[in-house]
Amino acid sequence: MQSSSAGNRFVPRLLLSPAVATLLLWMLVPLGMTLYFSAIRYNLMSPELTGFVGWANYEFFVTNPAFTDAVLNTLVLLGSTVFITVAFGLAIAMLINDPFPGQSFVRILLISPFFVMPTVNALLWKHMMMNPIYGVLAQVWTFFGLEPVNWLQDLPLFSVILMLSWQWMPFACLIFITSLQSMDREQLEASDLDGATYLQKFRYLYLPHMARAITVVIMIEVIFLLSVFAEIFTTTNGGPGTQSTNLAYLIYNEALVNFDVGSASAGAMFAIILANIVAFFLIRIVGKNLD
Amino acid sequence: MSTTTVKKPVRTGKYTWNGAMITRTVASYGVALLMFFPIFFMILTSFKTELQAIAVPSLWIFEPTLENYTEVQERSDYFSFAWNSVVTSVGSTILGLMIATPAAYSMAFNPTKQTKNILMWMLSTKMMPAVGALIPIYLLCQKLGLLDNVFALIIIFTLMNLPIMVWMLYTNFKEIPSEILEASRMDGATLWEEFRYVLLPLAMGGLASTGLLCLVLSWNEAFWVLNLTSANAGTLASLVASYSSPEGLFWSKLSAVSVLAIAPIVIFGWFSQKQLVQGLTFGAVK
Amino acid sequence: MAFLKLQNVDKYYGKLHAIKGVNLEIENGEFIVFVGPSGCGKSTLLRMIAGLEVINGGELILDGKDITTTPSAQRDLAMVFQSYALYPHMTVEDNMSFALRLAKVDPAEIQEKVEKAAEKLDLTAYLKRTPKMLSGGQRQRVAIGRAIVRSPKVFLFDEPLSNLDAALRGQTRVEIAELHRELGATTVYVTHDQVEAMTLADRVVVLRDGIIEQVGTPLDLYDHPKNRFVSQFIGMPQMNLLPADFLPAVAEGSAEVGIRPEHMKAVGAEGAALSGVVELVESLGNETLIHMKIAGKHQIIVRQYVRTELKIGDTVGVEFDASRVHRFDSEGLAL
Amino acid sequence: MAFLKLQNVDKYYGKLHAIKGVNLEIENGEFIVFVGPSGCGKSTLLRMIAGLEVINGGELILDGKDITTTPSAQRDLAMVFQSYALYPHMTVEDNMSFALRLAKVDPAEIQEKVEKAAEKLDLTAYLKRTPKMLSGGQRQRVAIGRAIVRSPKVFLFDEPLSNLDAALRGQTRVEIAELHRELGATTVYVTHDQVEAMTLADRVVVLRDGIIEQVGTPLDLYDHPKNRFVSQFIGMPQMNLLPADFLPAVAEGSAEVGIRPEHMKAVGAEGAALSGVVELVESLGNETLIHMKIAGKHQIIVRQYVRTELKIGDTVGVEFDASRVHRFDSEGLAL
Amino acid sequence: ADTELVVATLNNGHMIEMQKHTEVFEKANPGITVKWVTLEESVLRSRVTTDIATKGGQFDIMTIGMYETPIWGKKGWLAPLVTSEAYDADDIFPAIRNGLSHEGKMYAAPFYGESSMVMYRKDLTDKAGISLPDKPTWSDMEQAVAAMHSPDDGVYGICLRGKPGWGDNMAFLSTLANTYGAQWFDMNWKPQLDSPEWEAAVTFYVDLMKKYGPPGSASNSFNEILALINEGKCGAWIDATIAASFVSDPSQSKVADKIAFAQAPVQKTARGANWLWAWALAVPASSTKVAEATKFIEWATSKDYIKLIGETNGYGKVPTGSRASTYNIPEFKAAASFADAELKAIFSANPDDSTFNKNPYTGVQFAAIPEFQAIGTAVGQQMAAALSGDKTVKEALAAAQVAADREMRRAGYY
Ligand SMILES: Nc1ncnc2c1ncn2[C@@H]1O[C@H](COP(=O)(O)OP(=O)(O)OP(=O)(O)O)[C@@H](O)[C@H]1O
Ligand SMILES: Nc1ncnc2c1ncn2[C@@H]1O[C@H](COP(=O)(O)OP(=O)(O)OP(=O)(O)O)[C@@H](O)[C@H]1O
Ligand SMILES: [Mg+2]
Ligand SMILES: [Mg+2]
Repeated sequence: MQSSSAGNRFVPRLLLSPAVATLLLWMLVPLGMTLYFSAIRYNLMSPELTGFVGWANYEFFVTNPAFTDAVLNTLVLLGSTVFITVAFGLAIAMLINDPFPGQSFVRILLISPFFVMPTVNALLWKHMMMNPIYGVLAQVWTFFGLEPVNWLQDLPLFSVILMLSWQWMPFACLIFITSLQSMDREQLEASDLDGATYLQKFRYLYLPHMARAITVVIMIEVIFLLSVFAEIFTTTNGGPGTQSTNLAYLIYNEALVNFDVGSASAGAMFAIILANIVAFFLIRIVGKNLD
Repeated sequence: MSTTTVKKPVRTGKYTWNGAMITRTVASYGVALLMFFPIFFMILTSFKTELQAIAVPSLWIFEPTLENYTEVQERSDYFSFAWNSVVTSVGSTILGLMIATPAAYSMAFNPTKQTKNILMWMLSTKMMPAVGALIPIYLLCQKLGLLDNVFALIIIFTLMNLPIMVWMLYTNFKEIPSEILEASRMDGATLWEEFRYVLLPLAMGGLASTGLLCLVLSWNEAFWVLNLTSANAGTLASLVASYSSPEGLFWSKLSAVSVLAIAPIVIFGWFSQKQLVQGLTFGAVK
Repeated sequence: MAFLKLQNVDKYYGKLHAIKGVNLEIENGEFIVFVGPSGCGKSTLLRMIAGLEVINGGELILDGKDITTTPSAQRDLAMVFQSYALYPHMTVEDNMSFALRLAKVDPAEIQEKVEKAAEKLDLTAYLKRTPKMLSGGQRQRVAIGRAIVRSPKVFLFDEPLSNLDAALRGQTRVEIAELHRELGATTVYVTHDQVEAMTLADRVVVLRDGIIEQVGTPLDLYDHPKNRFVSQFIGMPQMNLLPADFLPAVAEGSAEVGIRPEHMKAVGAEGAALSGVVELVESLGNETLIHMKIAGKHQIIVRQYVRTELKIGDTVGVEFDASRVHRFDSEGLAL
Repeated sequence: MAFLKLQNVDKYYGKLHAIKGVNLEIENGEFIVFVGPSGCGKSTLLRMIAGLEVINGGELILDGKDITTTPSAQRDLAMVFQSYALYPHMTVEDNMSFALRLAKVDPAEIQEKVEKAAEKLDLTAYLKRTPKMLSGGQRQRVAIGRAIVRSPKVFLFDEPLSNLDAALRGQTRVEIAELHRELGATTVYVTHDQVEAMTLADRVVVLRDGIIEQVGTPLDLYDHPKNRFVSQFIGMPQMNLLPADFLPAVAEGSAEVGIRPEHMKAVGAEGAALSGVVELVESLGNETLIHMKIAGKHQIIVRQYVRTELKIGDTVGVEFDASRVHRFDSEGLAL
Repeated sequence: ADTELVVATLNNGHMIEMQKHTEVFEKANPGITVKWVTLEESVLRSRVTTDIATKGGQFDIMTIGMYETPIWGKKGWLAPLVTSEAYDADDIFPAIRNGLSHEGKMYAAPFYGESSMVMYRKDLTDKAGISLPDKPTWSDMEQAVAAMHSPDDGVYGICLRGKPGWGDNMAFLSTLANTYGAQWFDMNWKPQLDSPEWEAAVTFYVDLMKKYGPPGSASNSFNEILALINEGKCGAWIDATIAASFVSDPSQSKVADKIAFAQAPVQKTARGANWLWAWALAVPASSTKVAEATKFIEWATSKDYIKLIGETNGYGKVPTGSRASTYNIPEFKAAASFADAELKAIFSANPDDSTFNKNPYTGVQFAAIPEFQAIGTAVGQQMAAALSGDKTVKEALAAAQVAADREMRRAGYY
């Protein structure tokens, strides 16, 4: 039962206000400036050219041939990584849920990638794992008599997804393990008596039980993956072509390669819109699990 | 409050070994080693010479060399970067907890119709790509004289992590029966005393894991660090950047510096994983 | 003058009128028990007294002072919660002394008070433990101890025993009764347990839908329920109710008559005022409950203190003590 | 031959010998209740029957077949758990039909069975709800419904009512009794509630520390406890126990004598066999419990069905029915 | 108090050495301390550009290239470099010095310079019984490459840059296009990427790489290829002359003694066949420590510095390509087998006349206009797509043309 203490709502509001105020500032000030920049001509390399340009920056950003690809890639990246991490995270969490010797050691190994810096993650995979000649993966392929896969060139987006999944699956796993610990033993026993097989238990008991955990994972991953940048920047530079360019990278490209702040700001506005669309659907779909 | 159901004791005896158990154990180790392999390989590489590092097939047995580590230490002052990492991540964690805790308290124990919306709004502020806000923030920092300043990083990290922190704390607080807080009120506790003596100790697990997560995220933050710092405030993320892709062979040196950069937080993460698991329940993920 | 006085007290949850102008006067040292069906507002009323819920109308007067808007911390009341609400991170000792420490009472005095309370509650051996390491009954006693040490003006209890098992509940109930006798403190106690209400209360307050139905001593309510609702609520098994036409001899213009199970007797079927078919016989050792159906649809229970030979399906007669019959009009009011 | 037979059944948890060679024969259609103090092994025994715990020794025979190592799914038993263990995300209907669906029973048949069970349990209106939207009692009934639809050979219940409040508990208890009468299914039921054991059981099994202390009908145990332990365990309030020297007249070589509260009577202090001081009087309406202390240290309770005028502190005499006295030797065995 | 100079620089080997020798400078100039910010190229470029454009003032000395210097000098963002007599600025290669100047004023001093040339495995050509002329044509090149190509032995005929970026694949591709007679812009600043010359050049490049290149070329740039060649996996490589010092260093390279050098291949014209680049040190106009910063730059780009490195690390490791005098040092000549080839390459590059037809821009492998970064990057992406087979050459060039046209139009050139 929740209830307010005697008196008015002043104190709760007061307590809430620092967080709200700072976040509001954090959001509004850059947002305001971004909005402003998006309406003027502003290129760092040519600061002498100024002036209001209306929608020109937006038009320029959207007509960029890479734009559609970037939006699509952003969503594909998001969707696949979330799917992979959740699916494998679930499988692994189920696998190591029951006690066995060295369980906590296994858990330590499993979660380690989560603590690795994204840049290091990207460098590690690019140079030591995915390089088609020296990379460990290439050697494994060769060992099995296969033609080594040319990861970053032939499967750029997938490679990035792989790296991100490697990084985020431990997180998903961690949450799922936690969730599994609270699985009601009596429910499982009841299903034993009801004659459920392992798969049926997974389908009818574990999965619904973990709905909330899955929601949490999806929520957090979406927040981070929507603006993935370091991994792409470090490995594929968005290429080849625009195959692995996402919105964040495209904006980066405008802002820090082309130094076109106006168009980058317009891009940022699109990113915000996209984020809000995703957030809207996310809350629709998974929000009810978050009560 | 429902009655607390008494947990059955878990089976304590030895493991019962049968086919399924063996398969499960072997599979678990297999998956874990696979996941850990890249890190292991990187550590291995950091003890190779540059030429050994690019050998095909990869060398597994070799005479380890420390030259990469000495080179790193010689070339850059690891400890000053590490110190900045510690200061910024710890600083932002503490500051973040200080702001997020009252907010989460207010939302958890005095919910209004807007609470969920505010929460979602907070989370949505995190979805905008940081690059989009770089130039504005850069200009702001410049105007305020906060370029290359650890305080700027602390503030930015704090704001960056605040939504997640509020959310995690909120869900953790919701787990605390409001009766306990009411009891303290009946005992004559002021708001501060209620906070200090009852809520905080009770929420320790949640606070710890929230703090931990925030620490990890801040430690690994690279974008703002690279763009807002130069000579004085750089963290380990910028140290790594100074070793990536120079002209010439650099794999083993990069490995060494990467190992150095992630070691503190990974080891810290290992030690605190229990805490993290306990607190990450996000309002009892159950 | 009354020690604790509720005057026309109102409570709204949004549109829901949870407490509807309640008036109640409680004397100093009295033990008052609130009973009523789930959701009738017992807890709400108690929490309003405690200051945990805002009072939307009316006044609350304690010891001559209007405390309607005083924050709970300053009301000088102590409350024992259903969930105990112990501070899980503090030892028993710290739990009990918390309020005193906040009030900056002299440590020596705190020590003394806690020790005395612990002794009284048989908790001395557990002072250094945290609640996690205690059994349900012990936790319960700590919660009471926490209330006692403060010597508050009024003790408030919200279903304090409902999380204990039957045996422990009986035992703790006796302890509470003793404690109240010893301390003589004014107490308001919420329960939905019959036995607790009957054995602990000086006066019982029966609530329904945010309204007081009847206030009186336990036996008063048992013997003279003001209406059908109270008659059904007090007494276990419930008072048997039959339409007046089954018992024209005693009905006297009522719509329904009520007779408690122990005032009925199963006899031979012939010549009895009522007869029915045995549906279930429950032998509890000391007493036997015979469930039967009258005229195929009215369920009644006869309680007797001797064993019976009756079997399910037997047809039996029922006799009753005419002086113990309750009569209700068509509105349910006792005549 | 017995329907369900436990032969020398053993259970170890690591070093702990939780069930120590239990032998028990249960007839088809019988209602067996396990009682005993907490931790005595009631649940363990039940779970061994259910196949949820490995049996470490002895045999378990159901309907002539050795099922000692059969997996639970194939034992054809149904169990109702203390926590109900309903599947929280399935509707009532889905909960009840889950086992049948897994067994690939024809949907029409499932439909029919579920509807029948729901009707019997008064759940028809709630079939589409999830457990979260039900009250405790309704959930309880769903748990029972889930067991019924499978028409298993044996029903197992582990403290199925302990999460309900008193009134609901009484009501559900009666429902279970009726259900058993209707279905006639063999039932094993664990509880630590006196009343449930007394009213539901055909035979009660009293366990202590993994050993069966006594098996018998409820009244058998009430009237003829085999030892001190059983005498204290059955009956509420407990049987009064006094050292033999207080009552030399009836002691007859025993070490202790026991008399149930209702077999004692409070009388004038003079000339009575025993006398004591009243410590507490509890008036429950139909009965009155007089707590008194004999010789300043032995607590006894007298139960009477008339009101009393006695006050705390009064000195009273106690009379008792000599034919109802239980005698125990120094080992605690009944003489 | 001490004057603190913050130097933003690259993490390349020569700069690391400079960083290691900071103490020498500090000792010689009491009262000045030097702090380093070392970054990889792309990060460095965005950092210094943001800083200088917003007048952030975080750096006193920046490491920039021949692309930025004239542009920034023109905008007045850089302090003109006024050097002392002893510094001997005239010793600097004129082409490089011009590239680092605007309207005659020098804005940055070259730390080291480079051009491009061919490095190839002499042992393999010998084995195949062919020899590569000192100034080969692309046809000669293809022939040699085909002869060396032997993937079963782990040797790929040729390794060339493929990783997108104006400083990565486009640096090489521009030179290739130049000798095929192509150019970035016509005299009206119209991008020329849809010209047949570009198509011919890129088609040749893609075919060559498909036939004789290693897998993963689309993500290879200098470093990746260096690793390949040092492992003996490439027959030939055309890249910066600076690479010569790496591939011929036995501590890094397995094939150090098997490498030979040749001038960058030519086709239709010799103009712009090899590029010209220098990493240079400059002082932002906003710096308050111009005098001290200049002192440092003088030290770091001086003859003495080269001597210092030569004496401490060996003459094989001195920064090259900036001063003519370096190539007169006998120790250097002895230590650097590539010295002659490098010198020749640098001398043959002329940023002001780099294409077959006339063009309006300065730069061999780039056009020194602010818009070029964006264009180069976008085009580079398309070229990578063509290389990876994701697009045909025609499609890629068409897309590149569109991208370039967009930028030029936006910038108001027409
Ligand atoms: N915080 C709240 N917000 C809205 N309605 C509430 C709140 N607390 C209680 N109510 C409603 O007020 C009414 C009285 O609730 P209260 O908890 O006082 O009942 P109760 O008599 O204590 O019941 P129980 O015996 O189940 O504890 C109920 O209808 C309940 O739903
Ligand atoms: N999984 C287990 N591992 C180890 N010991 C156990 C386990 N389950 C039960 N025990 C022990 O076995 C004994 C019997 O336990 P059991 O649960 O059967 O008692 P019970 O009679 O059901 O008690 P309660 O009335 O409290 O439910 C206890 O001492 C208990 O601690
Ligand atoms: Mg209540
Ligand atoms: Mg049990």
